[in-house]
Amino acid sequence: MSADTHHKTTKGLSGEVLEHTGVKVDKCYQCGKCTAGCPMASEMDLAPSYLLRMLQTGDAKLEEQVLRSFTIWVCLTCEMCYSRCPMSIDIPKMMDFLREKSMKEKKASKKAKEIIAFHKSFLSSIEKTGRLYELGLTLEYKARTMSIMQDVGVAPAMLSRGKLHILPELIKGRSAVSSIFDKTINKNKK
Amino acid sequence: MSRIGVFVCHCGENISATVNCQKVAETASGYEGVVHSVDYKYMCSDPGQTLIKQAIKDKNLTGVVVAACSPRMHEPTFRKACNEGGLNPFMCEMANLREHCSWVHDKGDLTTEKAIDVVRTQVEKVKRNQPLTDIKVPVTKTALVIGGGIAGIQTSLDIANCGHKVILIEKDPSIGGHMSQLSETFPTLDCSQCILTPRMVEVAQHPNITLYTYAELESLDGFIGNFTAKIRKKAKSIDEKLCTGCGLCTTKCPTKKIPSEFNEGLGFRPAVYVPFPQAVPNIPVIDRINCTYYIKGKCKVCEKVCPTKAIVFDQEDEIIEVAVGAIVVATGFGIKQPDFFPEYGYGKYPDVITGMQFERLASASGPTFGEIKRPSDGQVPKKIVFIACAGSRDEAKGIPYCSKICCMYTAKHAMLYQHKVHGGESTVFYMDIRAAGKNYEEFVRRAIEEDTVKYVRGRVSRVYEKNGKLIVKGVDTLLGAMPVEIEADMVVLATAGVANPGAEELAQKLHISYDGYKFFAESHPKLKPIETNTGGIMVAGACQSIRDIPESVSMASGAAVKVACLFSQNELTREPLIAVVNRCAAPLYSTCVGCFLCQSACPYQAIEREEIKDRSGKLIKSIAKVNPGLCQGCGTCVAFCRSRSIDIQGYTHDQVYNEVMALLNEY
Amino acid sequence: MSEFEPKVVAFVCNWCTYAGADLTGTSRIKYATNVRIVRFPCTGRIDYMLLMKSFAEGVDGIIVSGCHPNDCHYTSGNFQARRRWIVFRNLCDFMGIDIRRIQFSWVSAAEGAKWADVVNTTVTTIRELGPYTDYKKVANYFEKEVSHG
Amino acid sequence: MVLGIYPGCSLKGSSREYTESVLAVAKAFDIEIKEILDWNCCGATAAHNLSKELALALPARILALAENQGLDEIVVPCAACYSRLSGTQHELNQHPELKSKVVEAIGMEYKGTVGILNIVQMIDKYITPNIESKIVKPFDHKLACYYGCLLVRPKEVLKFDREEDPQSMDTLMSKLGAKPIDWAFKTECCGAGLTMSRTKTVARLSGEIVKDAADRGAEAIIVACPMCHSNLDMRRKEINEYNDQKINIPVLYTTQAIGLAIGLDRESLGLQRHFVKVEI
Ligand SMILES: Cc1cc2nc3c(=O)[nH]c(=O)nc-3n(C[C@H](O)[C@H](O)[C@H](O)COP(=O)(O)OP(=O)(O)OC[C@H]3O[C@@H](n4cnc5c(N)ncnc54)[C@H](O)[C@@H]3O)c2cc1C
Ligand SMILES: Cc1cc2nc3c(=O)[nH]c(=O)nc-3n(C[C@H](O)[C@H](O)[C@H](O)COP(=O)(O)OP(=O)(O)OC[C@H]3O[C@@H](n4cnc5c(N)ncnc54)[C@H](O)[C@@H]3O)c2cc1C
Ligand code: SF4
Ligand code: SF4
Ligand code: SF4
Ligand code: SF4
Ligand code: SF4
Ligand code: SF4
Ligand code: SF4
Ligand code: SF4
Repeated sequence: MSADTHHKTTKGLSGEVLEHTGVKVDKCYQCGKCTAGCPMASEMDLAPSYLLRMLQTGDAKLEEQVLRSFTIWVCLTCEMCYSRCPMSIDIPKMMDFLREKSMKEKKASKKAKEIIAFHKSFLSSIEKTGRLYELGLTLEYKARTMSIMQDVGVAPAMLSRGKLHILPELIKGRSAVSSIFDKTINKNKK
Repeated sequence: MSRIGVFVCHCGENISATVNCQKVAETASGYEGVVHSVDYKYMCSDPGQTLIKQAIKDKNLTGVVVAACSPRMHEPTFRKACNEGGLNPFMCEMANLREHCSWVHDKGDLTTEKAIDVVRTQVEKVKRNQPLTDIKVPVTKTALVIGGGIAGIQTSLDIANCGHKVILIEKDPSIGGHMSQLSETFPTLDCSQCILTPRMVEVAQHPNITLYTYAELESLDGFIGNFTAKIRKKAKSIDEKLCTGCGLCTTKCPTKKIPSEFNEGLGFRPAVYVPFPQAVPNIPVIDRINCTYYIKGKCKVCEKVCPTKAIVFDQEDEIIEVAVGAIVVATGFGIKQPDFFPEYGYGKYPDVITGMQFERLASASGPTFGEIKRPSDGQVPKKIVFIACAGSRDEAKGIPYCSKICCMYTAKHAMLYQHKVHGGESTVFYMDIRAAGKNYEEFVRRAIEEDTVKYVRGRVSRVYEKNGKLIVKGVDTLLGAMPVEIEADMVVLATAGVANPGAEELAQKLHISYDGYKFFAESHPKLKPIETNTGGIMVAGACQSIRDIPESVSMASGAAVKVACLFSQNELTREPLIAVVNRCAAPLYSTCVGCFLCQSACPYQAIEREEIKDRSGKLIKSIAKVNPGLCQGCGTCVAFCRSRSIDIQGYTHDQVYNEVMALLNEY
Repeated sequence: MSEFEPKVVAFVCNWCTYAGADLTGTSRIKYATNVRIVRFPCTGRIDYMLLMKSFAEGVDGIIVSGCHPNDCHYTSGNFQARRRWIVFRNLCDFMGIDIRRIQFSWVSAAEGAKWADVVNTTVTTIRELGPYTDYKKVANYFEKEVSHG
Repeated sequence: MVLGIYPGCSLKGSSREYTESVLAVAKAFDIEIKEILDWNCCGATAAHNLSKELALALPARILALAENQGLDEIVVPCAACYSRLSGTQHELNQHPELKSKVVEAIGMEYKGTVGILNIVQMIDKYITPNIESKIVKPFDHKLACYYGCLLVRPKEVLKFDREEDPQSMDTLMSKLGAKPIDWAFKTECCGAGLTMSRTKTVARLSGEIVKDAADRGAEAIIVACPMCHSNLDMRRKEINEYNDQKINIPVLYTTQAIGLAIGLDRESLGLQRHFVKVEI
């Protein structure tokens, strides 16, 4: 059948992005509007539009750099870039994919250690209890990052305002939740 | 017995790359009635056409099928060739193997099979073609020009100077269009008014031009050479014959605070007004929506002061009917307005303005007499930012195309700013600089090199106001996508050009097509950029796609030539592909039963009654009769006739039926 | 080829859809080879008996396509076509022809990509519906009721 | 009138006062609120940073629970949870193949039909129509309505208000007698999920927001999201350090503002729990 024959396929990382997220990297014409409005651009190692350009080249070295970048971890998924992009390129969705891949391939930027530690602590809290146990999260995060002193001021204040629970809330469907973890994020582990 | 010739074209490789042309020709040679079948590299070339002419003579052909490109491209070519070869031109049909086959399918058996099928249908059709003769219709040598911008003005003057009559209608109170609003014009920086005003005056004074301002097309009937246009002359509330243009009424009118359209809302005008001092005609109109008298029934100051008693409050719209032979549509473009750029704060911050507003600020006749001042507080902006592609090249905003003129006018604006504000700083945020005209690139370079305009490649994400400054957050993509923030006093948006708001409705009145953005569609993007698909109707200027002045003027002159060509003939020949009611021998005379269903269906009132009488004058029957001058050959009547008495030449029942059957029998 | 290849005939008007299909070509957009285009001056000219006859002769699907409403080159031919189509629909139902076998659409001279889309969707639909086999019924109807010229 | 609620983790912990104020206001308007039983965390930023499937499955379980418990419509006061839940529903409706994967993972039936309201939508639908008669103390203050990123973006999914310069909260506050100010940071991001891992970043982003509101004379910032609240309120010390300036404007939830206007008790609205003292 010849109906679809004009559809080209892209290879490399941009091809994977397309396949998994529907985001077409080639649509970006490098106007930079995303970068101009991104609240994190000043802290990124690769500006969002620059990262897109690197993907457009299809150059394996540059793709590697993207997966190892700090940018993908500091992106806040605030959707600012997407909402203003003239070509409607869903950068946050692409970032999600790149993070996941970077993680899987153990390429996550060292600078993102704390951010990843936080995400992991967060998820492990949910995995165990079904919900977020904020005190537990704080403690686990601190253990993971060895940043014992950070936020010592806030916790007592939170406690005194009734904002932190000493004991975790456990949901009945805990096993259901951990089985969700097994079937998704953990399915390739073990 | 039919003797058909089949000619299969390779179109270089355009067809032969996917269709086995030789096989098509061979298969066709086996069809009943086909006596000659060949394939050839370029059928439309001279030798290709000679091939046809020669075969007509040698093989005594009674019909020809050229299997090549779309008939919309070359049917006239091959019909002419047949005629020259001694065959009636209507004994030639084309099979579309290029646009409908080789270009849309991959190489393979299925594609060749399709080509063979298509050729077979045309062979069956052409066997049933009848020799026809062209129809002659008279030409009304008056042109209607719609829209009085620079394009409409130019085309009117050119046609009028060829000695033909022109009726020019303009919806606004004055002609001049957008050009009359401009300050100075790229790439020469000459004053727009200075070059335009003499032409406007020439229009008003030309003996061959009748100008109706404040007028719009109401409806259009007829066809090339013979249109009837109804024009609505909107009530100006002024007797144009009495008014001397003294302007007393406009100065005395107490309702003064109406935002002026001409000044893009940067200034005011009264309720009775002339849009700008050089207006043509220099006769005011009363804006009934804002006039106190029409709102509250009181005032009439203008009436009191008018020395010639020219004010007529109860004047009504007038509809006039004119006969014209050709039409030039020159209704120009529109500019995207507020709320389209919430991220840039347009409509919210008074100092974020459009390019057209900048033109008014820079114009010596504008609200600031040519001084660049902020609308908010009248201060001269020390830092100004221009944002190119504002809305254009923006799929998300529904305008993926490039507006074409804004790169140039932005360079012009920055330049004018630098000339007018000494020590001022201007920055242009751009994506690409599109300056592909004569002296255009040089113009932009001058802005950058001599007038020190800073060009930053990148789009602006947001503009917001803080402490009286406009914070512009952009990016420099040439510095590895580095965010750039500028505190500006004024921001100018190079707003997207779009089709005129009324374009779609006008196109429907004219029965011309338009593209997805509502710009009027040309007949062919390269070879017929001025004609529309409807005979006798041309387009000129920015209504066909955004165009600058030089292009609008060239197109306008081109359109004038097209009109003049038409008017150089006393009679037009039209294709005889029209309806006919059959006639046969007495006593039946025709199978028509006189139900006149066809008459009610015909959109052109082309069907009349014919009374058949015997020798004594006694009425035998009333049957339908087609007026060949009016019939456009749409065929609607045919589908309505139950007794199959009316048929359309070139698409007769017999032809179409056999065309389809030829397809299905083997397919 | 074992797969069922539907036969689809497209009845199109000269001004909009035929030109649109030309544009599909000039834009080199590919579509299914199954379709055969028959040109009419206007959809208003299209005689629905011809559609019936086509089914009787074994076509599997039909596309009727012309100008968008209000855009008809001849003012109103497409409206007339539409009006008659409503009557014709009922006849189809009566004859047992699945309405989905007739695709009515608007494709303007500027809509090259849309034409490819219309063809591809129709071919896909017809492929799913399978070959049209009830034509004998229609053919009989023709024998009895309609005399054509 | 019964409405489901998905409180989300922060509303049970660090943002208790938000829950308290939502419930107090709902009660005042005779809206019966039913918590989805046995709900789990939506996964927040962490999940969709690390696993797309997980990020879809967690919210899907919540929506499935709501369906099974006979709730047709739920309110999600946390803008972040709202965004995750709406995003999941949208994504799964668009991609049947993903849907079947996710259904497999959660082991429950999921139709995707529950109506999801954010707090402003809920108020607009069920509270605003009856609000006028209930106002006892017009909330006559200059306010900066802060929407944050996830309440209005992306519009393809949420179809709520406009992305630039949204108005819904401003309109709501005007109805309470307030004067919403026009300011520049309505939809700029506060730093959201980076609050612990990159406190400096949060101080910068939230700092700009608080400063602009203060500079333009706002007496309070109104929010509709517990994450925004904790960044703008609990991180005030860091914010003030960043700005090198002590800014004391309080941060209130929309529901707290309504509560004050209709004369509810301050305790019941949880105002005492804020870090920055609420003195209006
Ligand atoms: C900010 C700006 C700066 C520019 N600067 C330059 C420059 O420096 N140099 C340059 O070459 N070009 C410039 N241009 C482009 C220039 O304005 C256009 O090329 C030119 O105006 C096109 O002329 P037109 O006659 O086709 O259309 P218009 O100028 O748009 O005229 C169309 C006329 O038709 C009338 N009309 C519309 N609809 C109807 C209707 N239904 N019935 C009757 N009348 C109707 C309108 O009222 C108008 O008078 C600039 C454009 C802009 C926006
Ligand atoms: C590589 C290339 C690709 C292009 N592709 C496209 C495209 O895809 N689409 C498109 O729209 N345009 C394209 N163009 C542009 C296109 O070729 C020109 O627009 C077009 O040819 C201009 O036509 P012309 O008649 O003005 O000039 P020309 O084509 O140059 O014709 C001028 C003629 O005048 C003759 N001549 C010159 N001097 C004299 C003399 N003194 N006396 C008598 N005869 C003389 C010449 O021999 C010649 O035959 C392309 C151009 C190039 C170079
Ligand atoms: S805004 Fe969109 S088109 Fe522009 S650079 Fe960013 S991703 Fe590319
Ligand atoms: S989603 Fe990420 S990349 Fe986009 S603007 Fe927000 S932080 Fe920047
Ligand atoms: S006749 Fe048509 S198909 Fe043949 S060479 Fe000419 S343009 Fe090409
Ligand atoms: S006062 Fe009378 S004559 Fe003078 S411009 Fe007005 S209408 Fe014309
Ligand atoms: S009636 Fe009065 S308001 Fe109206 S145009 Fe005349 S002077 Fe002006
Ligand atoms: S002409 Fe220039 S500014 Fe205008 S849309 Fe095109 S590229 Fe952008
Ligand atoms: S519809 Fe046919 S039968 Fe009726 S009047 Fe017209 S031509 Fe005659
Ligand atoms: S073909 Fe028939 S309906 Fe069409 S214009 Fe001619 S007479 Fe009228």
